[in-house]
Amino acid sequence: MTQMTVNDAISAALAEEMRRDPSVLIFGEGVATKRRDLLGEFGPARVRNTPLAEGIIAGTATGAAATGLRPVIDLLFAPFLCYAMDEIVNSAGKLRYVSGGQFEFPMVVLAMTGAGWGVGAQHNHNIESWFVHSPGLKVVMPSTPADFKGLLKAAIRDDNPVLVFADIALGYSAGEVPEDIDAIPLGQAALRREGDDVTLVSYAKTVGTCLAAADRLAEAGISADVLDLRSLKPLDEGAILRSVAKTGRLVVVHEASRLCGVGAEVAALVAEKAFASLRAPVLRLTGPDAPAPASFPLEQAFVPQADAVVAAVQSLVHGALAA
Amino acid sequence: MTQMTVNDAISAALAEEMRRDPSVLIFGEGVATKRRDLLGEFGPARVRNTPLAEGIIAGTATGAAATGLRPVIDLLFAPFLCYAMDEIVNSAGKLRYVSGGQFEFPMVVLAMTGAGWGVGAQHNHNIESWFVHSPGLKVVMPSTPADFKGLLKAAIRDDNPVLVFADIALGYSAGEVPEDIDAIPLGQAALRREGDDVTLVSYAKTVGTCLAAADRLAEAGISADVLDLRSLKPLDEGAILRSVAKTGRLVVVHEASRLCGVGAEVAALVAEKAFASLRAPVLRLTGPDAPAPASFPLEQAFVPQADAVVAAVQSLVHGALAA
Amino acid sequence: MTALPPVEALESMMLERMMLIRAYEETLVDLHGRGRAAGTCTAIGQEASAVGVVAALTPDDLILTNHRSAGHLLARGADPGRMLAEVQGKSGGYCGGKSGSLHISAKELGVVLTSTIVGGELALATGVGLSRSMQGGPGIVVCFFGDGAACEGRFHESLNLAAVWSLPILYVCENNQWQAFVHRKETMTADGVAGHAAAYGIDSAVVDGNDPLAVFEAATAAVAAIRRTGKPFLLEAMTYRLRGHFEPDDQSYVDPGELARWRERDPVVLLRRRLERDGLLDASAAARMEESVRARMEAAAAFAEASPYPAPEELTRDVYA
Amino acid sequence: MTALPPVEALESMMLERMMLIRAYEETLVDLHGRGRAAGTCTAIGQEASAVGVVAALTPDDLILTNHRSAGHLLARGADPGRMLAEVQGKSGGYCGGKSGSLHISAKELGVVLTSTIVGGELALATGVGLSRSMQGGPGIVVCFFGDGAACEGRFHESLNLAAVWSLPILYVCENNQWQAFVHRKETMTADGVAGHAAAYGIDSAVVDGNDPLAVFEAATAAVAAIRRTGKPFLLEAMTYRLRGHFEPDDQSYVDPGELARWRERDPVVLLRRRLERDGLLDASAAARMEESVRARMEAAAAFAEASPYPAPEELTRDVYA
Ligand SMILES: Cc1ncc(C[n+]2csc(CCOP(=O)(O)OP(=O)(O)O)c2C)c(N)n1
Ligand SMILES: Cc1ncc(C[n+]2csc(CCOP(=O)(O)OP(=O)(O)O)c2C)c(N)n1
Ligand SMILES: [Mg+2]
Ligand SMILES: [Mg+2]
Repeated sequence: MTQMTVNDAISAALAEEMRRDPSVLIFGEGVATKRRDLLGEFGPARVRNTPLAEGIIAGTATGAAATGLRPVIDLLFAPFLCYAMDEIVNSAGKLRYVSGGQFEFPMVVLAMTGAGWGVGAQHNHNIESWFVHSPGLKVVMPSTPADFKGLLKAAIRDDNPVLVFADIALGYSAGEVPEDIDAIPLGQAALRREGDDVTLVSYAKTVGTCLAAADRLAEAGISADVLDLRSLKPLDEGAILRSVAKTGRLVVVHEASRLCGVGAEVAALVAEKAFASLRAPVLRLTGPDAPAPASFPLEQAFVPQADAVVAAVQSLVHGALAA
Repeated sequence: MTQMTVNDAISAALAEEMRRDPSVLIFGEGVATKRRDLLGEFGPARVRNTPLAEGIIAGTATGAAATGLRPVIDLLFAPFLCYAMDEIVNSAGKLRYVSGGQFEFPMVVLAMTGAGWGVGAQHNHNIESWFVHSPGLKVVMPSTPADFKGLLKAAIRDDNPVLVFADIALGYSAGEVPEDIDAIPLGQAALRREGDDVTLVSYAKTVGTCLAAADRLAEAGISADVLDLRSLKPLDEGAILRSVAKTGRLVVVHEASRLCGVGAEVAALVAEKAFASLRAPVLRLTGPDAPAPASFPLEQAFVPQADAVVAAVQSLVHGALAA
Repeated sequence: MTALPPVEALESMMLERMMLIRAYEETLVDLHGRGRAAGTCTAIGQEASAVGVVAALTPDDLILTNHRSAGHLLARGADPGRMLAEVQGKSGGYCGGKSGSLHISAKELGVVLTSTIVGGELALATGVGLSRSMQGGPGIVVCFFGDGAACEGRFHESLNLAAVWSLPILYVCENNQWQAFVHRKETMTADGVAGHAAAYGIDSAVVDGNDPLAVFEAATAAVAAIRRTGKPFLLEAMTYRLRGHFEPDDQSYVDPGELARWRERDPVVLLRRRLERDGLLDASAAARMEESVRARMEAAAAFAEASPYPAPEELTRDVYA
Repeated sequence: MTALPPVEALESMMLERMMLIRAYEETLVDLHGRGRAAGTCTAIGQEASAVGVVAALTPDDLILTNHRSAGHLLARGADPGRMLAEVQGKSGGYCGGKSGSLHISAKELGVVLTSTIVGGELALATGVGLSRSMQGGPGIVVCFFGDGAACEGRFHESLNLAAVWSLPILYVCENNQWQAFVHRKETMTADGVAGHAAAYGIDSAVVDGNDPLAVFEAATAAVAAIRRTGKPFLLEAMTYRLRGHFEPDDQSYVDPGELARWRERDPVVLLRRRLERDGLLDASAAARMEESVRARMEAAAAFAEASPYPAPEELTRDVYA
């Protein structure tokens, strides 16, 4: 075990995969400037700065992926993906199918998002559900350094386009990473804590919120399963359904806005496939239907807090909402 | 009452609103070529062809909306919005909030989508849920000529950016339109048929599918509420909840893919706010998690069919899924 | 014809290819008219630029094309039967019927990653060029696009990256004067797009796109330069779309005078007339050529017609690797 | 100073504005260093281009800016207190604290629709230009952007539309040689972006961006041309970003020789030195100027510090009209 930040885990995964496979390369605005270590080890052909143009960065990755390379691109902040939607959604996501399976698109798109830096709505927008909704893509949004390392490795080895979103607030958070951690298969949720009374489903920074809430709930005699989705597409439906079958109660927590978010998908899944187990309404605690404000106190208020999770669970177990 | 196609209803709404308000103008690739009548009546300053560049079309609309005009833009097919996401999402959707309310964005984005023309996945992709998920935008997707006319009029008068998606298959379908139809407020669902046993929620082309299914269910002694959402954002939560409170059963039907679609939102809403009324699992019948194929039989198979709706409802009422 | 000197042999071959493309697209128009094919874009009148450029390539080279791809595919040797089957959504098509007419790729021919998003191919071309340049080898990348696509910012992003990274890409703008329902005069202040190359340090040339030999020569020179320098090149072929944007189309918005002038310059007619006039092709050989092309098209249509629709399980196959 | 002839009065005024901008950004750096402000972009070294361009405008004109906006705002007369409050996320800021430093708009000053998406302002500018041109009136639109923004396709889409529709837009590229962590040499083959204008039929000029008078004169001529013709113009100001991209930044990736050469050309120092040398500003007047600027900044910082954070209900206010 080593202590490592999320940022270091990402760097380590990149370096290891580039060592392992000479067809892996990385490019983006400032990638070669900021990743000096990779530039030093792998040279300027495989670690490249690009012009400031997300569309062509993503298009170049898509074209390269289909013809023998395994590009990783860093698009910096999630809202900048708005300039690369055609390349990601219409090309990387669809051209395998449209062509009748002639091409594969082994590529990874990295981007940051989430509250924490006060950078406002054009740098902080949790749009992961757009890509979950779109065919042909995979989406990963880990919460721990070990998962960042293992899931990024898997993403690089995957023959499909994978978006890896990094929550800004987690970048400098540290955690244990096994020395020899290998790729963690995409599509497996991690049960972070076990309990019987309620299932808390989350991903990225709000996993920590759920764990904090679970601590406090435990004091009140309520035990919670805390499920970290890690991979949003493929979604580990089995893990969600197993947990709800056990607890009968579900609260989904994420920072992204509520409408048509991942929480909606999880709730709908459970309302269909675990209906008979449900003992209470399914609740979602999410960011509001608003752009992310820059102002620190508002930015914090945007993100669901442990208090609210505790209150929601208590309403389900004891309160007016109990079935 | 007049018989009118959806396409004619759209034209009529545009002409009437342009007559009503000199700040309304329309532009897009081929708009002035294809809308000769508008060009003739309102002249080349208000009816414009543009260069082939969706991003600048949407950006121009956004900038113009914030400074006194009320632009309508035609971006042709929904997947082309991938080139305009920054302008629609990051600018039109967010800059009112980001600026502390300094600007308004009275603009309308038109686009077609859906199965029917065999044009394949880069012309046919139902991405309405992306915009429902994004703050500051409104989304409309009508199913009848009268609604196209009334909702488009309301969209043009609205001081927020409104996306109006037209299902390709409905373009030439005709229906009654009251001569003096005025703007229909955004955010109100229409109950197309009343029943007690199940609620069918849908929008756009699959409303017809639900009505056909309801006919057949009636023969089997099952009566269905068929709710046409019309406006996806704002969503008429009250109408959905009222219906489910009455029927206790919900099936949501749409052509868009399942994951994080509007059906997920409706299901999640009901699983939270109408849980106590629910007598059966909430089902979604949607397009698959795949790009839209061009091949006619596959394209048809992509879209939920009345058979499947009937079977789903029967499984809820009689079958293994009944609670 | 083996006795002919090389250029004439090439010209005959080009004529035959152009006739094949013409016949293919006329077949499509006919199938569409009879309700046997979905709406589709033809490039009637633009055959010379497709044939002239592709004749300058070797099998190592890769091609990216767009919604108006039939000429590029057939010039590269695609089977018209599999193309028609694709347009008709049949399982025997190059993409198993999933593409339909708008985004046909044929990897086996090196026609890769066709996108019907105008500008889409330009964003992918740099990636294909990057693969080519990193993997070594002689192949270059040819990216066909229209004058309309040059209005999309991606055109510029693509040229810029290709210049900065020195990617071996031949950009071929087929300037057919139209961008769907809009004349290029309404969308740009210049007559063409080649004028943008210099600011990127990219060499360019403008050529009569209705003269296949002129196109061939310009493309040959450009390809040689790219192979030598590894740098991109922009070739603009001035041509004209003789039918409407999409079948069915009435062309009511087209200036009849302009259309008539370009009809006079129909590249298939011009080349055939010249070869006959110069005694390089006698009337009976030309007639035989035409007949063989028609026969191929009939066989192609029969193949497509007989090809079954995809099996239902194809609906969700090949979404993921 | 009323006795001075016009140009010198203008130069003194410009010096004062440049000093104010410099002091503002130094205050920001200091606040950030003390944990009192979020990370932010400064434009230290670029004051002359902001001040020179804005001095050429009238109140009817509208300005679009980007993430590096302090110079443009202050040149236009923005209140540094409300700007600091905005950067600190306080309710007294121009956007009530919701923007933070990256997208400050001040409609009352005609600084509209600031986007921190690089290229974003270029796409909005055409719309503002369209309003201006349809509503008549004398106002034009100025769009400030960086050399990096010119790599985004939107730059070209914007120029093209402005040319085709004849929109009254002054495009001002502040070429500060850097695009965040990447030198423009790595992202473009030319030294600047003005070379792109000609292919759109747009007139352009390149000016020493560290000489406020030169910028002012070039901008004045450009604005006059736009008011006369209604057509767009591209002005490129060559300058340099003397600090890192974002606070905190160590500039370890910057070539020290290049940085040193540009430090020699610090526009505030150059102008002050020249005015003093030419006897147009005496040392004590300059010192008074500096002092008054410092005093304004102290008051501004105090205002911002005292401004409350937004009320909790602001979280969901102003999403919709
Ligand atoms: C991004 C995008 N916008 C619009 C369209 C619709 N469309 C298809 S072809 C076409 C015209 C393209 O013009 P050009 O690039 O000159 O190619 P041409 O069709 O003339 O060969 C348009 C507007 C599209 N497919 N993609
Ligand atoms: C679309 C987009 N991509 C990337 C960024 C991150 N970013 C912010 S400023 C900047 C550099 C911009 O360079 P330039 O346009 O030259 O302006 P400058 O910062 O030099 O004034 C980058 C890459 C962004 N804000 N938006
Ligand atoms: Mg064209
Ligand atoms: Mg710069």
